Amino acid sequence: MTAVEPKAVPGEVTTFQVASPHLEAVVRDLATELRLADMFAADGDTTTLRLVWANDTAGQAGYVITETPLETGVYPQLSDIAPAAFVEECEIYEQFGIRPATGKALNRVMLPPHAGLPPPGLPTLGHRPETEPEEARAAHTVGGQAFEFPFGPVRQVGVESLYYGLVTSGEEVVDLYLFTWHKHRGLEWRLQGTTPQQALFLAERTEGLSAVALGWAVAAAAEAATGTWVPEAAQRARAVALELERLYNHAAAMAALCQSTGLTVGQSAAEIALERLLRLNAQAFGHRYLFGVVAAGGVSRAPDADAIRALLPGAYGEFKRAADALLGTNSFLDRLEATGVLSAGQAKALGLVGPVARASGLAADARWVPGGPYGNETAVATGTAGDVLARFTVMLAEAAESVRLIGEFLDAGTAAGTADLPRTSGTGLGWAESPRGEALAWVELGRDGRITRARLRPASARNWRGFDDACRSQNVFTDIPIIEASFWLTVAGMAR
Amino acid sequence: MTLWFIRGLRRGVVTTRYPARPDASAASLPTPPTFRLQALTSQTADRLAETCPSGALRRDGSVLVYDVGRCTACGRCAAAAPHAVIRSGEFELATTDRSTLIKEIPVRGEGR
Amino acid sequence: MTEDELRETIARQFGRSLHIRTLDTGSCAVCEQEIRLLAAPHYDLNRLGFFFTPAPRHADLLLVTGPMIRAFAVAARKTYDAMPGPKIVVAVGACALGGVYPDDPFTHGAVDAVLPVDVWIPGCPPSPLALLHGLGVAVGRLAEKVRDVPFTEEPYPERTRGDS
Amino acid sequence: MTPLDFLYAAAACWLAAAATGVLTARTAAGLRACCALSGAGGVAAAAGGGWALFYGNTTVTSAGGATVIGATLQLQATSLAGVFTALLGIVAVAIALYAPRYHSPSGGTALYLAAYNLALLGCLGVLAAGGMVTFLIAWETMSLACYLLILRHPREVRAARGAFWFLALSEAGFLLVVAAFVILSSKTGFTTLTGIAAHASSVAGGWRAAAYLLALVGFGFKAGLVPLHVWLPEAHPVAPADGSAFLSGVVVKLGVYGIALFAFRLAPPTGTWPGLVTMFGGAVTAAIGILYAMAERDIKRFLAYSTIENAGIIVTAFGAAMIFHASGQQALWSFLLIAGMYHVANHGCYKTLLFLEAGVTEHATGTRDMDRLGGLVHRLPRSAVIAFVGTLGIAALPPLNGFVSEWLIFQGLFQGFRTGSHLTGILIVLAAGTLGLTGGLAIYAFVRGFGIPYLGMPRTRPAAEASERGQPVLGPALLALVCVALAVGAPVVLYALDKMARAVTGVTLGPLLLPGNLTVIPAHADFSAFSPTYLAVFLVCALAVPVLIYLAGRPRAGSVRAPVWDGGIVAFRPRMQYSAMTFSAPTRVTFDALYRPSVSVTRPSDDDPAGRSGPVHYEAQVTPVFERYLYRPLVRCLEWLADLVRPIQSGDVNLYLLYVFAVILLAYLLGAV
Repeated sequence: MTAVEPKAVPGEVTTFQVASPHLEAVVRDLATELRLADMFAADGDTTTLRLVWANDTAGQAGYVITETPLETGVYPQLSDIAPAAFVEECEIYEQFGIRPATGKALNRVMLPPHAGLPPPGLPTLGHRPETEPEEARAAHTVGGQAFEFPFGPVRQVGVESLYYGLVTSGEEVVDLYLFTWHKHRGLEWRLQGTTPQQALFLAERTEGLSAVALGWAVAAAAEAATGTWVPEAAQRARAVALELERLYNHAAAMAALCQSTGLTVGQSAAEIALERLLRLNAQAFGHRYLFGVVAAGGVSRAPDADAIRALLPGAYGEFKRAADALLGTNSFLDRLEATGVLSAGQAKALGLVGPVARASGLAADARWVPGGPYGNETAVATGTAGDVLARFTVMLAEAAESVRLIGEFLDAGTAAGTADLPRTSGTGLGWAESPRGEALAWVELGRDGRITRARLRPASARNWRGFDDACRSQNVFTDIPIIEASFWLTVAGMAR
Repeated sequence: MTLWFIRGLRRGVVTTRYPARPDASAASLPTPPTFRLQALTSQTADRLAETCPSGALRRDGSVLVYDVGRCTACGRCAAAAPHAVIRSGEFELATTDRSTLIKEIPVRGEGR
Repeated sequence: MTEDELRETIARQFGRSLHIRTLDTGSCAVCEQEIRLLAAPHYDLNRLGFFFTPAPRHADLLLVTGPMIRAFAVAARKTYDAMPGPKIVVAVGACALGGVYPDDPFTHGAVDAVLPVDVWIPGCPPSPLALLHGLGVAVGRLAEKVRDVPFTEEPYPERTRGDS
Repeated sequence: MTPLDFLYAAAACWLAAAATGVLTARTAAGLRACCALSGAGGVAAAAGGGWALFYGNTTVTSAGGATVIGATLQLQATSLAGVFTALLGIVAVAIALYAPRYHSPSGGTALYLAAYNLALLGCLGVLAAGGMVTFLIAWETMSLACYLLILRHPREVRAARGAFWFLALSEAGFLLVVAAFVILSSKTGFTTLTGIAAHASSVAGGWRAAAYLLALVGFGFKAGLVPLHVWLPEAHPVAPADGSAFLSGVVVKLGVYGIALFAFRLAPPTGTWPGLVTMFGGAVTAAIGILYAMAERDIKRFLAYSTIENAGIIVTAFGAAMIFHASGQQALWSFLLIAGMYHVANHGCYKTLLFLEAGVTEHATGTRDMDRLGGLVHRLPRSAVIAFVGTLGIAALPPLNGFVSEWLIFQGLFQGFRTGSHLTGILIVLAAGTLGLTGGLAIYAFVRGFGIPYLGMPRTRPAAEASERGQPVLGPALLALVCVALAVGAPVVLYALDKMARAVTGVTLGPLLLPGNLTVIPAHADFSAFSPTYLAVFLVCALAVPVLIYLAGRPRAGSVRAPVWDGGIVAFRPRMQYSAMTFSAPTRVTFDALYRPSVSVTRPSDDDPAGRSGPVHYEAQVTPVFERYLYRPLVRCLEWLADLVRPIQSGDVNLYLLYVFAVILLAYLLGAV
């Protein structure tokens, strides 16, 4: 029953109960104002469907969760109303065996097709059916005068395994689909039964390139579930780590962009900046990729403020020089401009986050949610063109803002320290703005303080769904690596 | 392109001399722990084995079986027992024999 | 063939130039980033005669990261089979060595379960320096050190070992 | 005995075969008997043609006449026609070997075989005609018989359409040919070809040029010159495979024969420009033919467009020969005639072969769509080998015969500088450039034409289950042998063609063509030389080198066989192969202006923004430019005219009687004047 109209309260997570008959209407209503940030199911007495909605408006940012018990085991086809729900519908089917009521075909997200269906002994979160009905999957057939260019899963050197089914007529991109199940590790299943502190170990390794953001999101979720207050100095330490993570990721994205456009000199310049930033991370926090910084209830290590103050200007100077030189290289910019265009409408419909969404003109940033260490004046860069160049310039602006923020946080003081998490049951939502965009985590703790259901939603899990659209906007498939570099996603984050 | 060329010349060489010479940046890398035998009591060993998230530490009678290969150098053991665990500083851990990565650390107060 | 002879053969065949193919069997993308940095100016592995090659057909060494997802085992085996012999398999990172994921329905837990590993490089992630050392060990150019590192502050007390 | 006697024998055989066909081809034995007679006729025609070719010291090797139903048929065996007659014979033999296994005995087959044998007879009549009336009667017989032959399955709309295109364009051409003959015969006062040829020099240049242009266009309809080519891609796919082979191998060549007849024998026009017109008509035909071939998925339509391309190449050579004649370069005149005729023989053989193999493919798999085939080399190995020989030939790759004749044509065109006029020289080389583009595209097109159906993985179940059992082999195999013979035996062929050219042009190349040592030179000793025979031998020997290297370098320890590297996917699927259309996509993009493709895509993402995957379908249709922008307005115009005269068809008998009366009156009045 919707006694109250679900509304987002700034800086807070508001939870509403929505009975399944009303779900469709509520989603229709909320989808006009809020962004569908996540959708997942959890098992209890009955399976409960939870939808996480985000209000992105500056100053009023907050989250709404709607909870719907699915007594009948079905739910309406929400992706018809909010297309952003589609990948999650597929995930819920593969985890719980629940399909939307219309019975439309679903994509394969986690389960491999060739290990037998279902793979023998593959653990699930709910009650997945023993056999899949044939109509549950859409056939990949290519008809007419096009063919599927098989690319992967073993691709170039030093990139993650991913299969592209690139349907092409010889030159143009007709269609594109991705298989990520090669890397599915069942992390949400693994997190069951762990303490929040143990969970952080795997959460960081879900998507190592946003270890801080995911760790923060999981820790914050557990903190919210237990009502723990994290010392402000520790929060600022987390924020320093998060901004350092953003800096090195954007440097790495810049290197990847140069590599994809064949600009080796630019790639080298970006990699010099990247390596200096990684060394700075190691000096400041003891780990090049900032693993182990976030702890449940605080941070395990305080940043070495002197090291950061001494090294950051040089490392960022390297970044800035490379970026400036790139912005003066026309052969490079020509490849970026009008490549991989995503309109604001597409980004909104698919619920994209991070630089990808911001480059299309959607100002959404989890740092804006009040209550964290970030103030209201955090600048969030946006673009309008929605092409690779816009994403690149958004990243450059974000890097500059990160440097400013780091200085601010260091001046305000940071310290190691953790608050103890009480062993109580509860649920909580946590978020952090990873370099790729908003990372979300939701945990449900049992009475012993251990996790009974954890939901991880890295930004990669969101943004890959915009990748197909960006590629389809293209006439030539040689631009796909450029688009992939500009999204700067990980397969690990999708196939978690 | 000329610009890039000049920039590159001005930037100079950054390449490490490793492995011919040691590299200074190795000092700040996370490295697997080293154990203080004096402080490694059986209780400590059990706590360490329980703390380790990657299963690198396992108590086997009088020894703490330490699999360096599984160790992620996460530092949780050092946080749990700072008196018994310190930083090793070893990062050149590659081996052609997996068994050389498995160390048996004697535990105090056991096997007497 | 004794181990020394094998080392000599490897040094003879691979000592000068070696082509590397990487294989991600489910890593968290950080080992990949470190491997990419091997070719970056700070580490520049080409100066040591190592080169990356996208085709396993041209590769002498397979750099494997990740815990070997079961669904990926077919691809891993295919990649290994596509390489001409003699070939070296290097397991990179704690996941590949069995540190992070156990042997369960999703993952094999370690690379050894599917591919014959010749060299193990621990670390989470192994830094580019550690990777360079590992590659040096793989071709027999650098000495293994870990065999003689006790990971104890003081040497093992002899009597303890003898007693048990 | 004379060559003509052989031709009589052939005619008798074919007449008998036509009768046998009608009467007995409902049974297997009757079908075989009919084909045997037809093949015997082919042997006789080949012998007669070959004889006329070899011993053609004079224009007319032997002449004769026969009175049929009151009209005198004037017949002669000339060496110019000998090339075509020999080709006709060989094609007839190959088809006779092929047909009994291809066709199943039935009433339709019986009628078809009768029409086919009548068409053979008509062709023979055209080639042996000594007079204009004989020629025209035979021509019309051939056209009508071919119409019936295309209409093998009259109930199919496409068959009726294809046959109608053929007939309509044939008749249009026929009118022009009649006009050309009437001009020549009224200006010379002769109706025999020999007579016209002997007195043509007395005809004014303008009339000769007019007659030639009428003939060029009229025969161009048959030869498939652009934009008169539209019947080929319509008629070829609907006819049975051997019928299409006959159309491409022989009937199209008769159009070429007609052009050659007027250009070289009857009344060679004066001046450079008729040659230039012919040459560029040919060059444009060749380029457009191959470009349209690139856009085809239907094997037979693809081959039909390729026929257009080859007819273009031959006509280009003839045009250039005429230019050289007009500029006094008699040696090159003769040389290019030889080169063109060589290409006639070559194309007649390998195109027939490829059509016959297309029929095998269609029978074995039930489709002609390349994108539904694939992997046939494993299912139809013998056919694949034979088709490969034909493909090498038509792609003009050494050491096969197509390379020899195209090399000769290029050598002739490259000597355009000898015309003495810079402009003409440049224009000839320009035509050579167009042919160069055509040649390159032809290789591309036939890599596709062979690779997509025969190599890779089967794309459909019928392709995967195809079987060679019961499929004809001998006919195509014979043609493959002839192709090899035409390549390796190039000096012999050129010796015979030199004799033919001497009879037509009066120029003897002799050592300027064949200096001995199995070498060929292009009419001038200082230009270039090559030996097709040695090249063939060398290439075959060169093949041994990699084999020897492989054998010598084989590791003693034994090698490991590993599957193709596929990026680690679970399994290659047929959908992951290049299809015929994706293979030619670069051409489609480059020549976008010509193709004007209309693309239609259906994919799940079109109406579902969520990213649900599913079946993808992509179609790019090439706009039929000539049909749409040339013929459709023409047809509309004709319909409009027909509407105008419709009122006179009232259905009133009295009115019709009045018409008859008026016509008789008019005839009397005209007679009185």
